[in-house]
Amino acid sequence: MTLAMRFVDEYRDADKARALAARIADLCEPGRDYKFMEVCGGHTHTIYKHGLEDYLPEAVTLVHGPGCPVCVIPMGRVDDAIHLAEQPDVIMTSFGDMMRVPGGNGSFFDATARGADIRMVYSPLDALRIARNNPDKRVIFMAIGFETTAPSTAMTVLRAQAEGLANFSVFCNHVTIIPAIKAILDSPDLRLDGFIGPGHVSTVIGCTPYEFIARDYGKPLVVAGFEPLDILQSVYMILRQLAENRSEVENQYSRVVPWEGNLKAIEAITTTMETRAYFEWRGLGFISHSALRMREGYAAYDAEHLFAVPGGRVADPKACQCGEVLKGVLKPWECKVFGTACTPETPIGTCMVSSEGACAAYYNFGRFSRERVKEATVRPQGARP
Amino acid sequence: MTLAMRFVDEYRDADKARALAARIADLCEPGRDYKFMEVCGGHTHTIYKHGLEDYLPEAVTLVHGPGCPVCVIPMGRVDDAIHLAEQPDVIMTSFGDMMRVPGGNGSFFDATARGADIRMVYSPLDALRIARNNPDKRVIFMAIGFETTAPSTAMTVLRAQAEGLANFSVFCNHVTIIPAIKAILDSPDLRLDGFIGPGHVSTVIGCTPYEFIARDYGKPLVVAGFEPLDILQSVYMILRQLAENRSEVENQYSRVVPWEGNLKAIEAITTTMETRAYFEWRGLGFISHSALRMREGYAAYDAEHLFAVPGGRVADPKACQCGEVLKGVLKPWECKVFGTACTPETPIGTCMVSSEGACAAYYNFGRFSRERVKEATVRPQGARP
Amino acid sequence: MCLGIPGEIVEILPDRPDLATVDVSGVRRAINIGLLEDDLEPGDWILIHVGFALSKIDEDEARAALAFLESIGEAYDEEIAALRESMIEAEKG
Amino acid sequence: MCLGIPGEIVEILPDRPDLATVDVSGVRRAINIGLLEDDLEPGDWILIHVGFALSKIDEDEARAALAFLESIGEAYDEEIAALRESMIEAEKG
Amino acid sequence: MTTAREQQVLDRIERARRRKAHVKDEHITLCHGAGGKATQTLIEAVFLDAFDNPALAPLADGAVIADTHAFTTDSYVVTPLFFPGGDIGDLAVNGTVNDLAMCGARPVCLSAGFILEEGFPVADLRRITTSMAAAARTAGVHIVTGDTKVVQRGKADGCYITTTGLGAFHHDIRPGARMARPGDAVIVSGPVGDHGITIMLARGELDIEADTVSDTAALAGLVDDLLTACGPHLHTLRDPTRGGVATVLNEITATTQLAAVLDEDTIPVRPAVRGACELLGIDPLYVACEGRLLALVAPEATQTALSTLHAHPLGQDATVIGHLTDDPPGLVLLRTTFGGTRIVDLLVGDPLPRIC
Amino acid sequence: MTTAREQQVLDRIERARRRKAHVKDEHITLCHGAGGKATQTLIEAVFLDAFDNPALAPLADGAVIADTHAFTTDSYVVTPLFFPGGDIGDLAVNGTVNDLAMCGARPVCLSAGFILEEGFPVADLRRITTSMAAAARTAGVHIVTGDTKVVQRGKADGCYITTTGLGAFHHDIRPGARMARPGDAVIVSGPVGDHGITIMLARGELDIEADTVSDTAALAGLVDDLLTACGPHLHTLRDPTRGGVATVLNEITATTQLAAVLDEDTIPVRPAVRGACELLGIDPLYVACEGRLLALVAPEATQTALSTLHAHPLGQDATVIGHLTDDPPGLVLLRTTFGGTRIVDLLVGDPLPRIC
Ligand code: SF4
Ligand code: SF4
Ligand SMILES: [Mg+2]
Ligand SMILES: [Mg+2]
Ligand SMILES: [Mg+2]
Ligand SMILES: [Mg+2]
Ligand SMILES: [Mg+2]
Ligand SMILES: [Mg+2]
Ligand SMILES: [Mg+2]
Ligand SMILES: [Mg+2]
Ligand SMILES: [Mg+2]
Ligand SMILES: [Mg+2]
Repeated sequence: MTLAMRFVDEYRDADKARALAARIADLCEPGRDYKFMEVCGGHTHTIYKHGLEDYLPEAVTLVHGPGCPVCVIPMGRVDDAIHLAEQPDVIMTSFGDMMRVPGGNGSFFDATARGADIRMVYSPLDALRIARNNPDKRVIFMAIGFETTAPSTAMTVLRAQAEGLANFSVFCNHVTIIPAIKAILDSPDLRLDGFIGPGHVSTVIGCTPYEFIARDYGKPLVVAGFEPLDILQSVYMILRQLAENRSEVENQYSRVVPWEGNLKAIEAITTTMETRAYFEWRGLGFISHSALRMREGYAAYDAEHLFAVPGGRVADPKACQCGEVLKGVLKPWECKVFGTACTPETPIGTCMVSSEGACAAYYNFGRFSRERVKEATVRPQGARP
Repeated sequence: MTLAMRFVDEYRDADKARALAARIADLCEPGRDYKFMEVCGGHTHTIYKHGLEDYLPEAVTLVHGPGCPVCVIPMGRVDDAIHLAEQPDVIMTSFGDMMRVPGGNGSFFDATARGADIRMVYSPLDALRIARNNPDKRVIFMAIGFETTAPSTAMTVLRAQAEGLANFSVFCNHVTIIPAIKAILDSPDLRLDGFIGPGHVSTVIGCTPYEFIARDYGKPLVVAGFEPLDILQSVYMILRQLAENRSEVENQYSRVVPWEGNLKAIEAITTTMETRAYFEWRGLGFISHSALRMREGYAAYDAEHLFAVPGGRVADPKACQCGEVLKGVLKPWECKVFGTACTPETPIGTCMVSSEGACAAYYNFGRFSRERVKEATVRPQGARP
Repeated sequence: MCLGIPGEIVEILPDRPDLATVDVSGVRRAINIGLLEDDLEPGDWILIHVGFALSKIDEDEARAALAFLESIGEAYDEEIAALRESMIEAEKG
Repeated sequence: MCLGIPGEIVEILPDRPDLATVDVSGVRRAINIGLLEDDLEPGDWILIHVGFALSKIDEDEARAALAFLESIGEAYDEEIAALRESMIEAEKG
Repeated sequence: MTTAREQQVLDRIERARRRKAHVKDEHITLCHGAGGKATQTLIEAVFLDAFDNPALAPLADGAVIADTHAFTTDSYVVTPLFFPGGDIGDLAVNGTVNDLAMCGARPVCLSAGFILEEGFPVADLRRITTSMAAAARTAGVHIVTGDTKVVQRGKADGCYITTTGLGAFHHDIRPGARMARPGDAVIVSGPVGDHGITIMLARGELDIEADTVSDTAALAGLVDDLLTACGPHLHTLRDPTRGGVATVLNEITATTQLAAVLDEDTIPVRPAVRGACELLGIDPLYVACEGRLLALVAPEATQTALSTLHAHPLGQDATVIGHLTDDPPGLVLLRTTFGGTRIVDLLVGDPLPRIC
Repeated sequence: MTTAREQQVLDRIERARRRKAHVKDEHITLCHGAGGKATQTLIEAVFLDAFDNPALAPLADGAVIADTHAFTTDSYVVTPLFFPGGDIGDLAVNGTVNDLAMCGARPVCLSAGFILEEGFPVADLRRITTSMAAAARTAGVHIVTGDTKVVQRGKADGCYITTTGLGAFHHDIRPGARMARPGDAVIVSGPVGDHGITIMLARGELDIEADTVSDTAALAGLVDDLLTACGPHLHTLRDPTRGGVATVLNEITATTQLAAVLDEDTIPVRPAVRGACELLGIDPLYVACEGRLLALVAPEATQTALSTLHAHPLGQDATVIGHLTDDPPGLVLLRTTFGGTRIVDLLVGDPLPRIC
């Protein structure tokens, strides 16, 4: 029944994990604490979903970084998207991830409850199909994501252009990872020993853009895959660099990530999009050159050009400490409202919404004392046949 | 609880009915049969609803005329109306009477089931309100009715004009009664002894237009009200004319019908509408000058001008004998499909749809052997407290 | 053809003299009275059809018609009485 | 960030060379392969993200990585064995 | 006046009416939900056909289970949700309590299934559940199980509720259409048509104002009193909801092949309801009640039934409106105030406001 | 690793979680119908609040009436109406039969309330009623009463069905969440998520093809066998419908304040269901089944339960997927295939296809 999924199940093997964990423990210098940031929310999700921390020695702490495209969308952009969705004859399309993200005026789900036509899509190409099938509607695709997702949006716009589809546009919220990492590295209150590099972003941008981290900041970075063994191996590789006093960019995920990235994907992005002067990141504030917008030549597909977008800034709720969590300064449970006022049901910050968000991951998968959980999962005698 | 309704309940008094019935019986010449046509479907409805025939001697037969505005609408016009209702952004409005009338392509109810937006209104002014409240929709009022109803449509159009409402129009199917009566009088297969004249049409046109009937055809006509005593009294008045060898137009309904009619109402009609060269009446075929259409000056409110109306003619089903029924040549039950293939649930002809239709009235109210009904309604001993 | 119902004018709307609130057995609706002469006042009865007043009900005529119907009833009663009398006389005779 | 799933190309659509039918554990979807070099063929594995193939999976690299993980396992086993041996020796000694 | 030829036609019609129901429509129309001929045809041709089983009682108020329990369900889709005299919540409780009562059963428990439209105000839902709870309390029954589904905006009309009731028999009497006998008095417990006219006016589309109020009420107590007072003389109970008194009596005469003869001038109708009916060309006999019952009672118990009803707040205006007789079979007849007679047939669909 | 400060936070969270549910939303959203946290909050804060009574069992499959009968209702609003392996009709019958079975009751009879959208094809209705009849026949139950309402076009999505079931107890055993004991084995009767994934794919919006088939089936026979074989060792039965295995287990642990510990690698998931879940970023533990049950069985009866299940066509793939323990109270824990552990919490709403 549970046939193995290739390139997936091989990397979920508990025996190999135990072996790696032993190596990791060996590599830890006694008395030294290690703090590694997994930049990518996908990694955060994997860590909690598979209970990866059970394999890490006390000395190693994983810090959750800003790499959740949903979590970093500022409330003002959510409000803008809802404003667009509420324009006459508009069908807003979006990934399922966005549906529950709260803006100042509720979430997409609240907007559909108020009457907006917002549809979930699996692919931006599905939004294109909706546009094709609804010629009397204006279909907007709420584009979110890092460099991983931007090429898909770009390809979709190019396809719309090729088809001459006039009722399709993109509300572009694509962000770029390097400026965010740089902002974190420059943040004074942070001490990190290394980075688990984002695997899927790297399929597009490759590994060279991270070199300044190793070179200028002296921090090892290992581009990692998304199965738990991938991450465990990356921790091992970082620790090894530290043990060997190296700081390099290494590629644990070479089965998927070519060192040079995907040139066609980068070309698709640069053809249709250009860097914004600055963009607000939730919790992190404005970061220069950290996001993409449609180029002027593609204004016909740019919802920000076609519609009047209010563009208001909504201050994060006072209680919200998402910024500290996204920078890895605070563990989620250290936020004052974590698990009480801020829960997945009533999220205050976006980190509590996306299943990649550090707070949601921590709340859903790790909310409980690790010791008691470990104790409980030891099988009682006679319970198994 | 059952407080009397003024001008209504006085005319439903059984004691007075018995007295009148005795008079009517007295007036019948032994051995002579009398056939009177109630022109108006409202009278047909009253006759069956109140069981009026129970008061008539065998010698007097009431024949149901063409005065049901719903019954005379040809199938092609129903199809046209549905076609209009199915145009983009159209809200069709109509009296409840029209909802079940079958065209060649089903009824309004079938059209709403297919997705058309058809709304029932009590007054054409309600259609105007719908237009006012839905500025992005095109609201069409399906105007049906004789001269009674035409002034309301006319006044509504004048009001739309005064308000500058650009999204309201009328699909005009108003018909006029005199040409229809004339067609019946000229029909060779018919022998009538007198007419019960349409009371409410006469509030508008007055009594003089009927004078040719008395003068040229030698038939008495009594304009009658709609309560059962009104009709019974009219029968009495006709019989009296016959007994006295008179043929005149008399007004039984003088409490409501002024001899000269309603000049303001006629003015409203003639301002906005003009006579059509001919119009098809269901069962009766084309009758010259028998219907109204919007004048050119009101083309902005004329759905036939604003939309492309197919205007196809749909032949009545072969089995349908509505024409004979409408002319009073056949009693409803004499139609071959009456009560078997043609029932209110599955009407073949329109006479089976409207509760004013002779067939529906006969089917709903009088489908059973009068003798057995009379017998049944005699109260058994002890059944009443 | 053309359902018409008598109703009593309750009020003529001050800002819309073509509209009157009309009462039918406790039920009220704004009825357009633009087709009638403008001598209407509360207490007048009108005939309502599809939201419009088509005529003002003539109470004298109504009274006269009812009087006729009464008279027929009386005539009938008299006849019945006469008939009974004649029968009694016949029995006697 | 960016859910990516490996899938196997089943067919490249003849009329749309930028589309391939891809199988993920018995589930099939048309995936846009326009971002990859056009040397793909059925049997190749790709990484899917939001309906697009982002990279072709390098089976040699995958094998190498697994070999490394195996080797760590073996090394571990050897160590354990060595540990046991040393303990036995210690007991002996 | 009935000629031989006319009689032939009448016979032919009766034969046609007795034929197996057959849905000719390809699509569901609003008529199929109105409780009249179209509904009955749909039920007979589709539901009866598929679900055929001995307990199935599609035209009765509920089914009798193992002679110990009654079981009934109704879905409530009323527009507007809130109206003078009630809301969809108490309607859904009272309606199902009443269907159990009409079987002669005392309600044991209710279930409530909610279908909510995305965007429905939580405050409205709270108002509805509060009034359901109050109605249940009044009727002495608990809502013991439920379900909530949410559908996308535009896939419902705010809130639909389906209540199902389980009742238990506390008397030996099983009132039902089949128990009706010639000579039975037809009693209605109060004025007819209040609910239907209130709803029609509350929609606001007709722009008609009246102080009508829905009669929604739970009749369980009233029925208990009747059962105790009349015993086996109480033959049949029905609540004249969708389709009104006319429809319910037609169902009874169709089942029993008896005739019902009504006296128009005894049928209680409130003046405002009558006024609205005259204005709209609607016959109050077809207008729904939600807190009235029709009782068919043996002649010898008519007085007992009436005085029992009159002693209860919900039956103060109870009246005998007619009686049953054995011929003509299957018909409902009306002796009009005017002194004439006519047939009161099933309507095809809802009574519609008409101009002619 | 759990510092004192962390423990304080955990305690604070647990206190917050135990607070009375409070609906903060002003409007119903789709989340309120998904069976997860939002649904439970709505039920607790609105329905429980209003309908409070001893028999009310909003989170169980049905209510127990007078210790002799079980009573349950569900509304079915599935889109599409027809899907591989079934349609709304057999779903509505099986779902309610299963809820009775989960109470340990044998179905006595069902009611069915239909809400039809104007324009709905009569042929589709016929297809649905035919499959309801077939499902009822298979489950050995009759549909004894029903109701049909028609709403305007655009006020429903073709056809909604509410079924209510009455069941009777034929054993002394009343399985329920409260009977669960530490040490109980958690058994699932077959692969999970087939129905939910089939429906998601059948909507066509995701453009994903797979040979998945809904598992809709009536479990009454299977449960009868289990009751007979295990007797009082059979502690709890639940059908993991809306919200899947994770939701049902969370409901049980919330009620019992026990912990459930699952072994990820023992949870049966068909390859195609798993493939779709990986592609869409959905956890199969939250995906609905419509023909599976979860049984909590005393350790000494685990083998009996398994062999009984394996002997029945609907239980051939039954597996032990975990066990109950008494600490940490109220949680569902998962030992992952990878060898780690995590909490399996309630979702707020439906699992949504995600990209990150
Ligand atoms: S608990 Fe909520 S507010 Fe605090 S950091 Fe996490 S998401 Fe932000
Ligand atoms: S029975 Fe039907 S077809 Fe025949 S005349 Fe009457 S309406 Fe027309
Ligand atoms: Mg009932
Ligand atoms: Mg019922
Ligand atoms: Mg409503
Ligand atoms: Mg009912
Ligand atoms: Mg449920
Ligand atoms: Mg269940
Ligand atoms: Mg249930
Ligand atoms: Mg559907
Ligand atoms: Mg259920
Ligand atoms: Mg019902």
